[in-house]
Amino acid sequence: MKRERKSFLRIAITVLFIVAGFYLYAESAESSDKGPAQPVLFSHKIHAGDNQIECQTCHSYTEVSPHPGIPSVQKCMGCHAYVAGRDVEYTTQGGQTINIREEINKVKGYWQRQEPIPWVKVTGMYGTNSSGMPEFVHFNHKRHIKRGFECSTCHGEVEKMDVVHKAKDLTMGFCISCHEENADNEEHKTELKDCLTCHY
Amino acid sequence: MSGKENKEKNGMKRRDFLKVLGVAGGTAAVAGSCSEPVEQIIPYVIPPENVIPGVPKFYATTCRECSSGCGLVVKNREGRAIKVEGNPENPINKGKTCAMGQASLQGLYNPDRVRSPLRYNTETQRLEPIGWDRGEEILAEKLNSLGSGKIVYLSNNVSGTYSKLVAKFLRPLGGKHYVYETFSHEPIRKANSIVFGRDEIPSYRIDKADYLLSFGADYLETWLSAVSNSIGYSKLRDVDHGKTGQIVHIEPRSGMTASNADTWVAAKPGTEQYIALGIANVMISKGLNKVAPGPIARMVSGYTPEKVAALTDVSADTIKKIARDFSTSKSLAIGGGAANTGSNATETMVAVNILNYLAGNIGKTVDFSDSLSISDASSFSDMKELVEEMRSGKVEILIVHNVNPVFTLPGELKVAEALEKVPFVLSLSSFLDETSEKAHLVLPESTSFESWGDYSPKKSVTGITQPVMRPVFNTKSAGDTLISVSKSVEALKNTFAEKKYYDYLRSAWKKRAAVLSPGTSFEKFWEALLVKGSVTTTPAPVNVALSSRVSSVSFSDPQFRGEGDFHLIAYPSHRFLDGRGANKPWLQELPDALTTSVWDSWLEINPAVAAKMGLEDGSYVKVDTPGGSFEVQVFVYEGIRPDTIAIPLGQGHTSYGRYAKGRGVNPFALLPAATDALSGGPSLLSTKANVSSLRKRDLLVRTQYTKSQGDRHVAKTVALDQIGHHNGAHGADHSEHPDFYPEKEYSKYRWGMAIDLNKCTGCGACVAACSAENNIPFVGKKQIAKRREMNWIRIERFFEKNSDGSLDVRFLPMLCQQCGNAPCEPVCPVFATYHNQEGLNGMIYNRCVGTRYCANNCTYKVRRFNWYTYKFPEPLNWQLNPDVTVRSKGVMEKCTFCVQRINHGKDLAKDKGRLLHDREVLTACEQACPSDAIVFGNLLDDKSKASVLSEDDRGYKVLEVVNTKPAITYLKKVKQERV
Amino acid sequence: MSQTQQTPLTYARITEDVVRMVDKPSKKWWALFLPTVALVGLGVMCFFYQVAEGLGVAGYRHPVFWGVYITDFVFWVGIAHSGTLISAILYLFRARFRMSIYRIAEAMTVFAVLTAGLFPIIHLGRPWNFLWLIPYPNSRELWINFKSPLVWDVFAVSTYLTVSSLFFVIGMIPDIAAIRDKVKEAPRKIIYSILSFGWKGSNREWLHYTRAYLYFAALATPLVLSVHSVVSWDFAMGNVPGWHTTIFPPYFVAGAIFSGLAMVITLTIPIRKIFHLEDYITLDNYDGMAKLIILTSCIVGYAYAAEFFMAWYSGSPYEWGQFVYRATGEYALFYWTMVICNCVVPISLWWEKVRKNIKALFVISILINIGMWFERFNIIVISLSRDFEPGAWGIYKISFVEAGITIGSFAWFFMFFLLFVKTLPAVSIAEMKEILPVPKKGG
Amino acid sequence: MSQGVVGIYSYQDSVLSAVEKLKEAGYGDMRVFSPFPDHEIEHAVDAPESPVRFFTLFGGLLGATCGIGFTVLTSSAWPIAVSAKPIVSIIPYMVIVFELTVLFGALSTFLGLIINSLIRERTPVRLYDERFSDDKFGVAVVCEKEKIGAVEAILNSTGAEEIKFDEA
Repeated sequence: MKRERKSFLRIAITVLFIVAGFYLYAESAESSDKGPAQPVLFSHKIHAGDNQIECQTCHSYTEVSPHPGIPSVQKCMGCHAYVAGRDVEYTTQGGQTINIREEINKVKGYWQRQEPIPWVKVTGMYGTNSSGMPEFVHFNHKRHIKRGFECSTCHGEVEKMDVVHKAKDLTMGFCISCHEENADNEEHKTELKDCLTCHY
Repeated sequence: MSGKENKEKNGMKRRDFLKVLGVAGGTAAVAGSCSEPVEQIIPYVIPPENVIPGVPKFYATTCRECSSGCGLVVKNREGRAIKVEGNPENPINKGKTCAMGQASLQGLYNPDRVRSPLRYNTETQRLEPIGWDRGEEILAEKLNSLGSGKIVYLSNNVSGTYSKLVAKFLRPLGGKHYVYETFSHEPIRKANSIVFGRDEIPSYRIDKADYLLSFGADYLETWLSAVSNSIGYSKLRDVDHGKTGQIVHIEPRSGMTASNADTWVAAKPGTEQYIALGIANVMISKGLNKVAPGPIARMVSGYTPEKVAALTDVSADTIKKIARDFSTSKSLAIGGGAANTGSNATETMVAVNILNYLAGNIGKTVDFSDSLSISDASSFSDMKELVEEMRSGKVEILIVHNVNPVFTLPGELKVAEALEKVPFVLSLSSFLDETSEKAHLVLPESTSFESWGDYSPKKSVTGITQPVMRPVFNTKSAGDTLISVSKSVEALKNTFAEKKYYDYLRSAWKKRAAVLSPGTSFEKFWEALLVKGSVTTTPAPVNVALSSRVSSVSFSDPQFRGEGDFHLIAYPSHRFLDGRGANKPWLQELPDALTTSVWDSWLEINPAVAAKMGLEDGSYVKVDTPGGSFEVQVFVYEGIRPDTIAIPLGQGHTSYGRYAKGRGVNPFALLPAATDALSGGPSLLSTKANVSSLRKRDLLVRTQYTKSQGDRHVAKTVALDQIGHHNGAHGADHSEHPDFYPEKEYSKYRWGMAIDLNKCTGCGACVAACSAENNIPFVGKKQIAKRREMNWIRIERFFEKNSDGSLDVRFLPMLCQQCGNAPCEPVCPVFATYHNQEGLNGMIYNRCVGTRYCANNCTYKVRRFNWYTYKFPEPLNWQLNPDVTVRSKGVMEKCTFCVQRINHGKDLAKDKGRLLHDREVLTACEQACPSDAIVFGNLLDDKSKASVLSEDDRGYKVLEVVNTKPAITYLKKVKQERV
Repeated sequence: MSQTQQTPLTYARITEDVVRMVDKPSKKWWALFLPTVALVGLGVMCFFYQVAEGLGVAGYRHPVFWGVYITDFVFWVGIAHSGTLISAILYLFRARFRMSIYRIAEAMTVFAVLTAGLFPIIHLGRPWNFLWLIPYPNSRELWINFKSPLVWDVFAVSTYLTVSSLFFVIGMIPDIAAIRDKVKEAPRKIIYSILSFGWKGSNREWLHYTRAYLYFAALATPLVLSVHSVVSWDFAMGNVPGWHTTIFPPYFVAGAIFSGLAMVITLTIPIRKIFHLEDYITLDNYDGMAKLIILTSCIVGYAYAAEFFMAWYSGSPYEWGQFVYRATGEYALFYWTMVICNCVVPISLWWEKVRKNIKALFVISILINIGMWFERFNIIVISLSRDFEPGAWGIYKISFVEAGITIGSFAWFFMFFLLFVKTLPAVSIAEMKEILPVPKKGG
Repeated sequence: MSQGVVGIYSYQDSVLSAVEKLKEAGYGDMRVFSPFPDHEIEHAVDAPESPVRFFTLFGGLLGATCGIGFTVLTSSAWPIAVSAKPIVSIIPYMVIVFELTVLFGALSTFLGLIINSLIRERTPVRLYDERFSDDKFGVAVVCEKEKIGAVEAILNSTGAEEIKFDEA
């Protein structure tokens, strides 16, 4: 009997460690800039939060297209031809320190070279650090915006993020629960939960 | 390769191509349903005007795959052309396209296109890439140092502004422009000139006829404009109050066109003229003629039906019956096709003209006021002369542009040898075909999808071609090349004021605009032109009278070379035409209408002969002709006379890219340079051949091995006088099936389809359109030999027997029936296929685990399985539709009535706060179908076209006995009293 | 017990004989085992090749979407059935001839189900997603389709595997205890101690044991009938002509028992010889099995005839066309192989001489196995090759990958079997003792 | 203080007479070891009916309930129509119900066996003899120390070949 207890204890401790490890790992991700590193440290907090720029100013196709649109370099330069940025250090939530003017200069560099900025995709299904929506899912931004959903419903409070990360778990369960909650009636629910709505 | 390297490589590749396009944004779907995710999003540097990622743009342009000049609308997503559709505004094709038109994007994105200028390196004996500047410099040098020899510009039918540019370019150089179309229908022109004094090809208005008598003209395949003919055919096939048009086809072989006729009359090869004369004889002797015969009476007097019967193997009664029907209805006689290219082809056409004349069809169904531009093409004998000149060294510079004479001119002319005698050959073609391969310099032209231009297929219509995307490769439009080179050529220095062909085109149109719409500004006119894609004018009516020259014609027997037992017919393919389509995998994989063969050539042979020689489908034979011999597999076919064998043209390329090269045989190579005596047209039916068995057999790769449907009654027919009579077989179709479960109810939509078998011609445009719309992979011959073709819609073809024992060919497009009681659905363990609230049988690729039970249980066998992850070689993958998932291995797929189009349509309708209207969403197959056989719509809406047709008396469901309750209603093919 | 051998069977000899069987493996055993493992390796390689390339490397083609793998699946499930028949159904009927062979039959059941269970996964287009067939809670609340016969299959086969494994394990507990008490070396003793669950053979233990065994047999009997019924519904629930018939469940169950009995004979004959078990597995045992084979062969033969008759009598051109095609079409050779092996060959068993001739039985049993494999192949492949839609008819050809995996599956089965005879009591010690006359001092 | 004693026998009829005599002497709580299940011993000992059957019954009923609940609830959770069949189709679900009945029934029978005969039924280790699984029978009695002699006498009188004691 004694031996059995001992082994139980061992197993329990091991399990505890594994769980704790996962927890700590998740925690550590929480406290830093957990989004992927971008070629330019574009702070949504400064733009959308501090300066109160509407999302659709830059992501301008949300109401007309399934795709929201990523602003062109030209669009960046539309402002930054005039806004040079302060030559100050800025510390992000995750503790990265950058010089605002230097970051803006990077954008200018792309403009001068007439190169697109290779942004890294944030909003994906699998984890925070990679990949877009799998291509077998067809999400229509227009329909959701026209129905009156806030961007933050799916993207979280981007205006509070220096480095954007995936705030909501954009898995099918997330989509479906929202579709269920927002159905007008049973018939509508059937339509909203129809597989062919998104998968084709 | 490590994962990281791989990622970077993909990232770079992607970026590069986006730079080429100058666009980005949005997520373009190239990846498989479970392949590695896309890592980066690349925004525009400067966003192009009016382009919204995710929202398609449509550009009107003109199809240049053949000389018909159909109007197109090209769908563009994020800067890439992804789908071609007919332009409903265009009077020629009225929104329809053929399979070749649908596949034209695979020309644009063909991986074997010439990617940059090439120059022949004498040391390495290869064509090697050079820059544009250097290429144009070389050409200018050559033009500057032009000696006493000729300069010849050899192109396909380039009517419109470009032909004027070529003329202007050549005039100071003393050059000559040859317009070479493999099938330029010289006999028709010549006969018109003889009979009516008009050296042109009129518009034949099948749509206005209700009795069509075709002497070998494969009007549904390649004859003149197949799409516009099919539209007319569809009209003729309308069943209205128990009446419908009738078609009689006279040809030794029952091709796709003949197979769609009500009666196929198998005349002795080359004797069609006698039948026409016999008919004329009956008309005159019975007083059935509507116009005074004049000298014709004497010409035809000797051709009594009895005498004709002896000459042609066609009974006198048949001739009499045709004569009576022909003269008592709105009729039209046409002639042409491969079978009518014998030594007496023009005589046959004269006889056909006589028929039209006697029946009073001139000005009604034969419209000379609106003649076709192909009338301007050089004749075959001109080409023969040109080849002789080349051989004798008289041609110093030859510019080849989008023609492939080495492949398409008869082997006897030995064009390749003649070409070697030309000191400098320039090719402006986009592909290294058999001719361009021999060029000294290749300055690749951008395809019609990438460049400006216009094209006038007939007098009344001029279509505009506009670039629908940036050039895929480092190519330039031929007009730009010529103008740019002219600047550095002494003789041409001041020929062109413009810098670009675009400017030249606009200035040409400025003049036209002033005539066409005098009131409006040019910019407005131009904008409207680009939106509409074409301008249409009403041609002035012309008076056509019988020419006195008609009596000079004497009718002769056809001449054949060689001593063989069989007449050899080499006929143009409805998929490749003269071979230009052979480099497009969609067309290679599109089953031939009759044999369902793919990726290969075959020889059609009569069953009686085959039995005697011990041949079966797939047996190898050696065909000996005076021009040489070839080995080919046999297709045993009842629709060909025992004294005739037939082989399709278009295969047998020795270059022209990976998809064309080394497949089948090229009959052109064996043909003699024989001509039709009067017109100088090429003679494709001029050889006799011997066939000997090679005593080996292999699978002739096809998509359907069953010839008859046996007792299955899949493709049904109904006698014309039985329509509406609910007795007999028809009544049984509507018997009630007791159901275990209650009927399913729908609230907004129940998507359904009606397919009129009386209109379906089996052309396969729907198949190609479906491939283009739904990212359907091509799998190659090896896989198809294992029956692994992926097409979601297939044309089933059954050879049945009429009551009199004659051949009855039936076509039936088979696609997912979206059954109300689908057998596939309940057997899926994971709900990957299910029934949605709009009546669609959904197929969710990402949920599929691949048990394949659904496919087993599918009564119609329309499900396709991804046995492998099929590849689309770069840049063919640029064509992929981002709205449709690209499937990867292990996943079932099938037609869902283009659900992406339905969803897109509903999305737009929702913006307006309403439901979809009828005809707002068209499926890809329906959109393409040139004969309007397919109609899609909401069955809950009583007034929708699909609903109305589904309730038609001819309607039935395929294999109704299984009680699957399909959403597709087929309309029985109408059987008429046969001749 | 008519058998006469040098020493008559005693309790001690039974224990001794069985313990000897689980002794150190001989060279002969290794000579059999190693090639078996190599063939399993071949099958595994074929499978991974198929996963990497796609199912195209198998012989599947439109319209035959099921082929050799499903044939193998049904074949192995069928093989499994006679094990349960012998251990459970014949137990309920108190048939004495089952005693000596039931352990082997049961082991065969477990290993055959284990083999069969692999095939649906091998056959999947995306085998890495096979767990989607299992209902597990997920955030989408998307479950599986309980209307699908394939889901029934998942439940039936996994239940069958569980129940037959438990049955197998329970049956062995007293015997393993006996081995435990005989072996001396430490590692084996420990392993057998664990496997014997501390069995001591007290009257209470025996009481619970016999009851539990009885209930197990009572549960396993309908289960075994249901499993092959469910397997047959994989086809009968489809609408394919040649599949869609009500005769399938009894037909399949009879066929399964038929093939399973043949497999038991095939397996026991060499074991009997190698381990000198002539005193245990007697000719009377074979006689009993052979009689059962005659019965099931008749049922199977009747089913073949009934199918044909119904196809003709129904007047359905699809059904009739299918059966005419089976007998005369491209696959006629397979069809007639099946008829000869399953209906004609077993006729010889009507003679007792044949029933008690070991060599003849061995050959006949192998022929029956071949015949039954082809029966499944014919039902699956020929039916699919020619169903309703004449435009889609096509012929299936087996590929080398499929052949490799099939061979691998046989090796896989035999590998387990070889391990079994070397490590576990292949003959039931307790039950053999049960049928000996009880030793009484009084005589 | 109690002690165990076991007599080892070769013959079943000796065992039976030992059992009878022990019962007469009031030592009803005995264990008889045998290498195989023997009906005569079972009858002689007069053991209570095995509770395993309740495990089987309970497991079966639980399985059936789970089967019905599982199929009905999951298909109602997201109603997906297949063919024209109703969302909850009882007939096909019966297959699942049946299979789960058997599965749960079998599992709980196994559990019943393990619990009853191998966990609840503990005999002192030393009273067991390895020969019991081979060819010997055993009659074991645990009683107060002072009564051991009487039991030993009965065992001896019925022909026990060997008698062992357990000190525990």
